[in-house]
Amino acid sequence: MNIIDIKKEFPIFNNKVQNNDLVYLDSANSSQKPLVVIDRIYDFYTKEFSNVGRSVHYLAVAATNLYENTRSSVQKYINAKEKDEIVFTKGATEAINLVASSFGHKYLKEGDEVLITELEHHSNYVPWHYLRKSIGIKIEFAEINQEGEVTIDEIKKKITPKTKIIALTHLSNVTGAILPIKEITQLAHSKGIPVLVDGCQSAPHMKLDMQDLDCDFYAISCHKMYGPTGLGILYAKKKWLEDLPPYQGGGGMINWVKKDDIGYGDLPNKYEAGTMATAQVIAFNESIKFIKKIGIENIAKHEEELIKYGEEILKKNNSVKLIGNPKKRGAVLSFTIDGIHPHDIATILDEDGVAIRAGHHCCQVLHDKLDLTASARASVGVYNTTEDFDKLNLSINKCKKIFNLK
Amino acid sequence: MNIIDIKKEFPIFNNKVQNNDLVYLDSANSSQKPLVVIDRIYDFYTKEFSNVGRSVHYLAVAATNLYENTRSSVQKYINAKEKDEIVFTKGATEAINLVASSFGHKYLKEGDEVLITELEHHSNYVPWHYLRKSIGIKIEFAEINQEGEVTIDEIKKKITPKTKIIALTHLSNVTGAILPIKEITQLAHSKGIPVLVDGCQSAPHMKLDMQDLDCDFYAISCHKMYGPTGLGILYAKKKWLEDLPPYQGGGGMINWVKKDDIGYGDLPNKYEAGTMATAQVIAFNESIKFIKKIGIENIAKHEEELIKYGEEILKKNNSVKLIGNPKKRGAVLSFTIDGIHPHDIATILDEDGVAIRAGHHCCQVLHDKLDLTASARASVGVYNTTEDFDKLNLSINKCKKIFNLK
Amino acid sequence: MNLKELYQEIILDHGKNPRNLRKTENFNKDAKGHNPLCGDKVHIYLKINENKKIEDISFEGQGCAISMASASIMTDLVKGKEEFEVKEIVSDFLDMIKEKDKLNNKILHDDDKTKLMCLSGVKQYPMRVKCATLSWHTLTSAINNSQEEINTESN
Amino acid sequence: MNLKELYQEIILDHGKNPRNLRKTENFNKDAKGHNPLCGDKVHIYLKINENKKIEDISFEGQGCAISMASASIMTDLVKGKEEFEVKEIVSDFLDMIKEKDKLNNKILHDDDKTKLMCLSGVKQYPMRVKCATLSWHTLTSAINNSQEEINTESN
Ligand SMILES: Cc1ncc(COP(=O)(O)O)c(C=O)c1O
Ligand SMILES: Cc1ncc(COP(=O)(O)O)c(C=O)c1O
Repeated sequence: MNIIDIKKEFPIFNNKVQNNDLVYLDSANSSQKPLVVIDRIYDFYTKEFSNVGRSVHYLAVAATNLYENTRSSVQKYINAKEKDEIVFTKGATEAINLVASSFGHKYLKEGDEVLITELEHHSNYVPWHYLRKSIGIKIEFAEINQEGEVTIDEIKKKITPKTKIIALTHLSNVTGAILPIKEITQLAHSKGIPVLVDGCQSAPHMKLDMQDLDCDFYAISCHKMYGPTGLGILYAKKKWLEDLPPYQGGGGMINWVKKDDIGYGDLPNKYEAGTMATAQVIAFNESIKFIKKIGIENIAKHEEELIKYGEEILKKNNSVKLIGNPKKRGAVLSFTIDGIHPHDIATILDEDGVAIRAGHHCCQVLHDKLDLTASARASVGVYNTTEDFDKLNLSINKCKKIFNLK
Repeated sequence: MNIIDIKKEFPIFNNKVQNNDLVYLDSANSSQKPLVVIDRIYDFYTKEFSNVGRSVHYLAVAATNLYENTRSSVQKYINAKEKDEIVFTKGATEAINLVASSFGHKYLKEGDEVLITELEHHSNYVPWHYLRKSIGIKIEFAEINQEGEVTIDEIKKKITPKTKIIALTHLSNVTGAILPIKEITQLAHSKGIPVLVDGCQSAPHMKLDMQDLDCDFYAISCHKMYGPTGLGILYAKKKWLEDLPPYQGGGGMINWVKKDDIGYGDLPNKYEAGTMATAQVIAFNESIKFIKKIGIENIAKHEEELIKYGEEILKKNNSVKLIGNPKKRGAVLSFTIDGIHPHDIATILDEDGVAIRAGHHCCQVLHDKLDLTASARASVGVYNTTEDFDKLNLSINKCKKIFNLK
Repeated sequence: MNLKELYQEIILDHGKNPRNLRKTENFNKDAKGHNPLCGDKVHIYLKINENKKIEDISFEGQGCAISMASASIMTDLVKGKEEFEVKEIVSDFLDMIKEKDKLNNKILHDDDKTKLMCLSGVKQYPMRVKCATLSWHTLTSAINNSQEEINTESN
Repeated sequence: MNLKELYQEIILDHGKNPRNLRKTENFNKDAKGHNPLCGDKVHIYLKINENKKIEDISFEGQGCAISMASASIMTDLVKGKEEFEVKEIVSDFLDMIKEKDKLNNKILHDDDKTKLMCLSGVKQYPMRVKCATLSWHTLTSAINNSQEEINTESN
């Protein structure tokens, strides 16, 4: 795999940012977009635009077919059993809210427990908190170990007869830990507990196989996966989509409507109320094609090497403290520097065109646990190179100089 | 205003559709997009892309400013009092679901009444139906008159001491009736009842002034307003946004997060959970600029003339029956032809490149009332011309010929 | 695309004057079908005797020319057939509409097949396929007496 | 942009060794501030005497160099001032950070103004303005004893 050629497919790197080459290490926040995806949006709007599903004229039929083609592509890409198991949402956040709301209101009652982990992004905590407020459920937190991982043993320990659903991340957006989802799902299912996986950080970097993982729900954020903003995916087993009540109500999701009652539509329409993000869905097909063309295994291998390189270089930098030390680290490297606040680091790095993120990365519970108010995070995509980490390290040394650190 | 020049700004009309010039009469479903909007998306992704609000690096700061600029533009365009009263959603459907859920769960209890109208789109009925199911509220329907309008007197008649909110459309997407929102709001407020307006069909065609209308909530669909798909707007008075609970939970909408409790963020973040439709929001600023450049008054005047022309030509066609006869008809003309089902009409028209919509247009209650299973609908945007209606009429005559009608 | 193929004389005729548009007295099986997108509705009534033969079939409903003609032609063709034969005809028809060039069943006469093939024009109009197949799916449901309402949205 | 302007020696010094980083004994007014985006926190304690003079001011908190330095310099400058004077200094500072070129108040000495102007480098870093203003907003809240927690997200 030739990274330089791949990088050329991302037009953002053709332009200088404040006179610097862009060193983009913020892909866990959102990835850059390859030209094929951007072009697809352009072409769709300039030549083919119509709303989907509702009209029978030529453009509408064509758009509807394109829209459904993406659904099929996603199904195949994540190896879901059926096309109807793919629901388009506005983001992973909405996907998790959908499950929490629909599953929660149907199956949870006061005193029931939802098991999440200390690694969770706010998107996989706040929606359950709503149920804590409205229904009186309890939220249990599986704890991290020294390495910043959540082990199967910890999950085992936290499951009680009251655990009604387990909701957890596949890959931590802070420590980079990859959770043993398949084992957790097996364990959970042996006790009749469904599992929701927050796949935001794993989907862009790992091979996905829903039938192998066997989880009940899987949330994906398309903008982190070389796709357009404003789009997410909820994978859910068909039995759940059939069983659960719909989430938002509106056009397209009904079967019949009378003044005194309403019947809901079939899958997956039941969960896609209102005009959907048509152009984004259609363009996302190009994101999948792009990933498939390179090969997700190749992407994973490249990123693994990169992260290993970054880890080594930062470990050698005496002021830098890495957060977490998982056996296998996903595409993120979080760190702190004693004596320099992450926000100051980010601002100084930015001066050299090095874009990282500083803050709590929507993981305040984890930062509390680690006794940090904030951390700095470098995260990678297919377009990054070892040179990017060299530049990161150079800029970190500049920070140290400004702050008179050795 | 020179329509031919304006039409040139919409690239879709540069290409033939199945060897025909496109006669696009489906704008009430979704409008076509001017090049400035499409280009803005392209430029943003190719040169400026970053997620908003979360990182401090250059691209993130720039994107956040652009994102907030659109919020300011929308505020000014609809004359909202404050910028924080503008919430971005994935569509008008989500905007209405948000209000129904947040207002409903805080203020509605069994036996309370929500007053809607027979004109409502499913998006402004299904969300209230959910509350009927979960809380046991009642939904009352203000009825249409002979002309397909809902009058202030009818609203007055249907308000009871149990009416807790009135939710109604500004402009019917079937009969084209424009409802007297300002008078209805005055009446409702005199009885302490808040008003939600479904502005999907009015926003692209009428001057909007929130402070003048004085409604409590107003839902807008950006893709019907020369903007990208996957974006909507909820305008809400600040007092409501401060008072109501948040809707979806996730990143960006919190203030602080602990294991046992969570504090929500300030306006408008509280209602914008997760990564938003960044590119779409930024591009929508161009839609507003586009509309402002032409002048909404000019657009309204042009469309009024068009609809009058269409109305006359179709009235002369002896087989065509127009639906509704409102004093002032908005940008839609719905009709039926005795002896030809609307779907057959749409298919035959499509052969000539005439794109209309056939079906119940997400208004089954209205169609039941009119004793129709479906209707055909021609709707216009700024790019339409009287010639489009001439072509429509010609194609209708072709339908009649195929079906052996006179 | 070819409008003439879609709206052949026979389709227009059956669409305008549908055969068997009534309700069978003493029907013993029935099912309802519905296309939520366009509002088309059909209700199929069957009278099947002890030998599993379709003694009578009729339908009520509203819809476009294609859906009315399809129901009309279908009811005409299956009347008097045995249940297993009807099932074969249905699946053959659905295969044809989906992908095959012609009908392969050995049950229908050639002139009946020709009649049925008149509906094949719909293949070029993907959004209209549902109109042509609604009554057929509903017939299957009636025979199986599955009680579930057929909803072509998902088909 | 100019990092040297942002991270001047005086900022780095105050950031590293903040003055008045403690809790005033017998404080009679206080307020908390918080920046949800980056996690910065500040708690301001005031002891105001019967003549509305600030007898003591101190703060506790965590944050970046800018926010710590800003709180440190601020507390140094307002100590001993009267309430109405403090209010004028605060609004003058906030105006300067937002748009004005210089400080216009007549209360501070020129060398104090120079110190304060060291924070003006932040103007070129829009996302960092909140860091510089958090403690100032919180001071206002403490004086007004408004009890509401200051949250710079919206400022
Ligand atoms: C009157 C009306 N209300 C609501 C909607 C729903 O808007 P959206 O589908 O963009 O959410 C529409 C359009 O479909 C509409 O015409
Ligand atoms: C682990 C994780 N979960 C959930 C989310 C939320 O995804 P989105 O903001 O796209 O809805 C993110 C990204 O912000 C994430 O990193």
